[in-house]
Amino acid sequence: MDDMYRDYILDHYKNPRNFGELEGATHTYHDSNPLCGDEMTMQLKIDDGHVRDVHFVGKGCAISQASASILTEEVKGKTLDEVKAIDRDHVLANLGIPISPARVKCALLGLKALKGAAWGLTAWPGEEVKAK
Amino acid sequence: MDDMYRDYILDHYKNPRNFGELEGATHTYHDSNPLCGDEMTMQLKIDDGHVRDVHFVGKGCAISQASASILTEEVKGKTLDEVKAIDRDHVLANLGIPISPARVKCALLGLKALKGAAWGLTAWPGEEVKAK
Amino acid sequence: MAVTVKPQTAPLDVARIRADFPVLSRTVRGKPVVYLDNAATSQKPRQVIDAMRRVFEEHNANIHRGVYEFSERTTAAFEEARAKVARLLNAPSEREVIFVRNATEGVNLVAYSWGRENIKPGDRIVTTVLEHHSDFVPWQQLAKDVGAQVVVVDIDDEGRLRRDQLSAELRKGAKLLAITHTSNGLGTVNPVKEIAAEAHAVGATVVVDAAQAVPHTPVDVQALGADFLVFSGHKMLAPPGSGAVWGRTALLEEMRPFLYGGDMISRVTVSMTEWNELPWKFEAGTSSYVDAIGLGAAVDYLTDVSLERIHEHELSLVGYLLPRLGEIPGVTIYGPKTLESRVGVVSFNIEGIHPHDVATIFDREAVCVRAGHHCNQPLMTRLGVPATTRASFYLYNTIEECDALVRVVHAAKKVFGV
Amino acid sequence: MAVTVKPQTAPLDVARIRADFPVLSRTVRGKPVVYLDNAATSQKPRQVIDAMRRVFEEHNANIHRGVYEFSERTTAAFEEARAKVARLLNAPSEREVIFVRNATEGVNLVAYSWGRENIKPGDRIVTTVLEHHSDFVPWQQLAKDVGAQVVVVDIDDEGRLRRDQLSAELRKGAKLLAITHTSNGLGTVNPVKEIAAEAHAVGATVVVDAAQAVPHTPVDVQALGADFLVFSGHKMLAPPGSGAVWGRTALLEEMRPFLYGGDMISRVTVSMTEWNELPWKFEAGTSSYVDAIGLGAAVDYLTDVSLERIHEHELSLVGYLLPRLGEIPGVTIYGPKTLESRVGVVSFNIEGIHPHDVATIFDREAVCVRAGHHCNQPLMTRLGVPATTRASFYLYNTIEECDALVRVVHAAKKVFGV
Ligand SMILES: Cc1ncc(COP(=O)(O)O)c(C=O)c1O
Ligand SMILES: Cc1ncc(COP(=O)(O)O)c(C=O)c1O
Repeated sequence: MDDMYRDYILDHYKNPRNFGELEGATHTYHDSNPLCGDEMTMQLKIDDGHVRDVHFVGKGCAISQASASILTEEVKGKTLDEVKAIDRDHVLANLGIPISPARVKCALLGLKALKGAAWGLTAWPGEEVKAK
Repeated sequence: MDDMYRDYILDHYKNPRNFGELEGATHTYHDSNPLCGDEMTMQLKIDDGHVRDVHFVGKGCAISQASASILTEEVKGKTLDEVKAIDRDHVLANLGIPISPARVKCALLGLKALKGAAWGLTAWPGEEVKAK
Repeated sequence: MAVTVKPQTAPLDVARIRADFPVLSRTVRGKPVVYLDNAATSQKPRQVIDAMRRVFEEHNANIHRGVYEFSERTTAAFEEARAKVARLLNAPSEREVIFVRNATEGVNLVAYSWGRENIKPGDRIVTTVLEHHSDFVPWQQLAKDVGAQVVVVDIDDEGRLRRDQLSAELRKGAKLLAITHTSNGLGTVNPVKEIAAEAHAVGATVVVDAAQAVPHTPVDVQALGADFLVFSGHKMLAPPGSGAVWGRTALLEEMRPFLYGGDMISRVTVSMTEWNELPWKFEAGTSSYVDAIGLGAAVDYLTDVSLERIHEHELSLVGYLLPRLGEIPGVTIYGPKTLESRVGVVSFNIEGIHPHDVATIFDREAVCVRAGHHCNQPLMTRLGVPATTRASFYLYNTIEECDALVRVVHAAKKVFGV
Repeated sequence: MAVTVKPQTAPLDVARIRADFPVLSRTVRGKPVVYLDNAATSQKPRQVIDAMRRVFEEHNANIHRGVYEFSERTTAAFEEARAKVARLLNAPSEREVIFVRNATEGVNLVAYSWGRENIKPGDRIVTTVLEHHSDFVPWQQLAKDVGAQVVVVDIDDEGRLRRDQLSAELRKGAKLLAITHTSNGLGTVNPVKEIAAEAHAVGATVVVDAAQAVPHTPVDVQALGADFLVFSGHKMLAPPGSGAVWGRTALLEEMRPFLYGGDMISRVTVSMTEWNELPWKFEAGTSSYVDAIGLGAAVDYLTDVSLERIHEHELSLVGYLLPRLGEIPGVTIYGPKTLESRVGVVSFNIEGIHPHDVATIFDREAVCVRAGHHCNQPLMTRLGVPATTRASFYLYNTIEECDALVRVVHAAKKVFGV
């Protein structure tokens, strides 16, 4: 049972790092997974091409929140290009727990919001016009 | 093989009785089975509630044509009420051969046209407005 | 919270029933599977699996136009399945039973075929916050297209329809009432018979989503007084791909077909087409005839066991589970707290654990439940939660499985330290 | 009439293939069945039957939203089937493959979803007299509703499309070209690639009915240059209930959904709905996921055998049959008399015997052929016959079965004395 909800995962879930509004953020992106109600906002303070600070605000399952929290720890100080290069496999490996297919979206929500912020998007290409 | 295409069936098919336009017909009804292209017109000369004469014009499979031919022989001289009372089972029994489900419509096309004529219909109830 | 069930019928021989369902004897990661996601889809007995296999192995052929034995046998089996569905629903005629892929296609058929000709600008479509998306989005989109209005009736805090509000809305006038017979999110059973009578009194046409009703209780379309009723086979032991719309002959006759193509025509020329008779007018192209034959076998199975007894069995499980689940600190149960007008659906949340995490932890113990919005987003919004965890029962579930569920709730709480 | 086939590939091991199809070893009235109605539907190998049974017996659960192992396994199998179809068609992306019940639903999806937004009053829809009703009636009805015009291109006396006429009609302008890849009535294969290029040159969108193509020959949607392509699984060893629409991403993205309900949404509120991504935006409600998984297994089977070889095998049967059938006095064969651009469909009539009587006599000998209009009424009108008898081949048919067919033609003539 504990292979998935390891202590550090639960710790990140309950005590998320870099959580809350980021004052002076230069890049902000909000995303959500309507299927489970997960919400995620990533905020970056970029200066000279480097991530000087990063915060997130979110609510949702342990996997999405812990994954985002771990991600914020990792990207601080990285260059914008390094952030843009982070991929899905890296995030899943970093989580360090087996993620079943149905939960992959949860695990990657933080990354999706981070990328949206890093690329300066306002919406994911192709998703702007979805609502009818 | 010959249980279905008995000699008398083929005889009725090739030499249909009471075939052709009926002069002085009082009741005429045309029907068809678009699925196989069978066509059938039944014409009655009714006088004093009795079938004085009956003819049919049709084209199609042996079963539909033989069945119609046999039917015309049977109804001549009958009262209109007797004609109206002829039912499906009677016609199938009269044919004297096993009719598989897919061919029942063929076997009954003559009866359908006969009934249409006997009831003085111009179209089967419910079928008038089918075309769109 | 004290709930009891007074069985009116002999209890089910669940062990014997379970033996008919091959999947129920499987294990997941070494643990026997506990399948509690029946509102999403049901498992299939070998009687259904075999009925389908027999078609493929013994007499498969396309239906309706084949002048040879295989085709005639398959056609007979397909049309016999229709007759079984008609009998199950007490439909006045088999011609009123149209096979569709699922309840969703059924609602869309009615919305496109009846709706687009009958709903006019300004018309009011009354529906409820309990609706599954499949009985909501088609009406929302129809209303948007023709300029009609959708009115959504609320529930009370136990998840029961606000009858006062519904009556008031109907009195204001309605062209259509689209209502779920049984809520897949909360297990509430709506008093459709009374509601349909009220709706008819104001001239509304009544569409009943019976996707959660037909599998679990006897449904009699004549007694209900509905105009259209839809359901899915896959929730009632039949394969996905089977399902039906029942509709009144008078309405179906008037309606334009929905899908056009082979089999639904009687005559085609380059300039016009005549439609086939009911029900084939609505069944374009090659039907899912093997799935439909599977549905026929499922109807036989359910009828043999008896839907009354299945309903009572499910209520006895809910009656057992509700107090045991409800007494666990931090557990919130949504929907009716009594067994009255209810089916075997139990939606709940554990404080401090997201439903997806709950379901994952349950999965580790081979307990299959659904976590999410259950295609009930308006209902979730109404409940003020993003999602719930839902356990839903069927004829093969047991008291031991309820115990397993309670056990994993405790285990989840332990993992999360809540 | 001399027709020969020069095989490019090794011949099929038909005996081994037949052993995979349980139904082919059955008898009808004591006689081994000769199944020659493959254009109507195909038989199923045990690989397909077993793939479906395995879902039911090992891990059945509803797909896409289940957070537990059964659901994840079933979802994976379903989406893997989609990937297999995408690879079979050489589709640029799996997202372009939408599962539907059959080709008919596929055409209707395009007609409702793309057609109703894009075909305007006065627009010209060009199609052909070879079309199956399923690729004709939806366009006829759409044209009627929006005030567009349907232009029907003729064939020559061998059943080949009048290319000159088609080109001329396209040059007059067309918004849509709806064309069958392969005629189910005559076996003609249309040069879709060249025609699609011509259609695109005048700005028309091209819908290809590949119901008789995908089962019998390699089809590459990119090479063809189609915009939409539809087919049915049941004609290619898969169960009825499976089938797909392939469409270009750019078109599918722009299109409004067709059916509304569960699974095709991303967010629903009482006042609006956001659609799910491709392809799920077009798959409302519970998919026929077991049928789709069966289709995946069928694709594997066909790919293993090789569609090139299947095509050559069928041509070799036609090449054997055509002269032998054609030399029988009173037999008229419709459609191409050579093997060029042709599949294994042979339509014919026997003078003096109605096709239904032919089929009945064949049935007595356990030879299954189709008699009727084959959902091709405009074509029958063009041929000047009410119906034809049609034998259609597949990978498991044999030379001996061609001989059996010829034998029963003689027998039928004897019965009728013609
Ligand atoms: C060329 C063609 N198009 C469309 C169809 C319709 O297929 P289905 O009935 O599976 O929708 C058929 C099948 O008969 C066909 O041969
Ligand atoms: C009440 C209700 N209506 C409609 C549906 C849709 O059923 P299907 O997905 O089989 O079309 C469901 C199934 O989830 C349901 O529970």
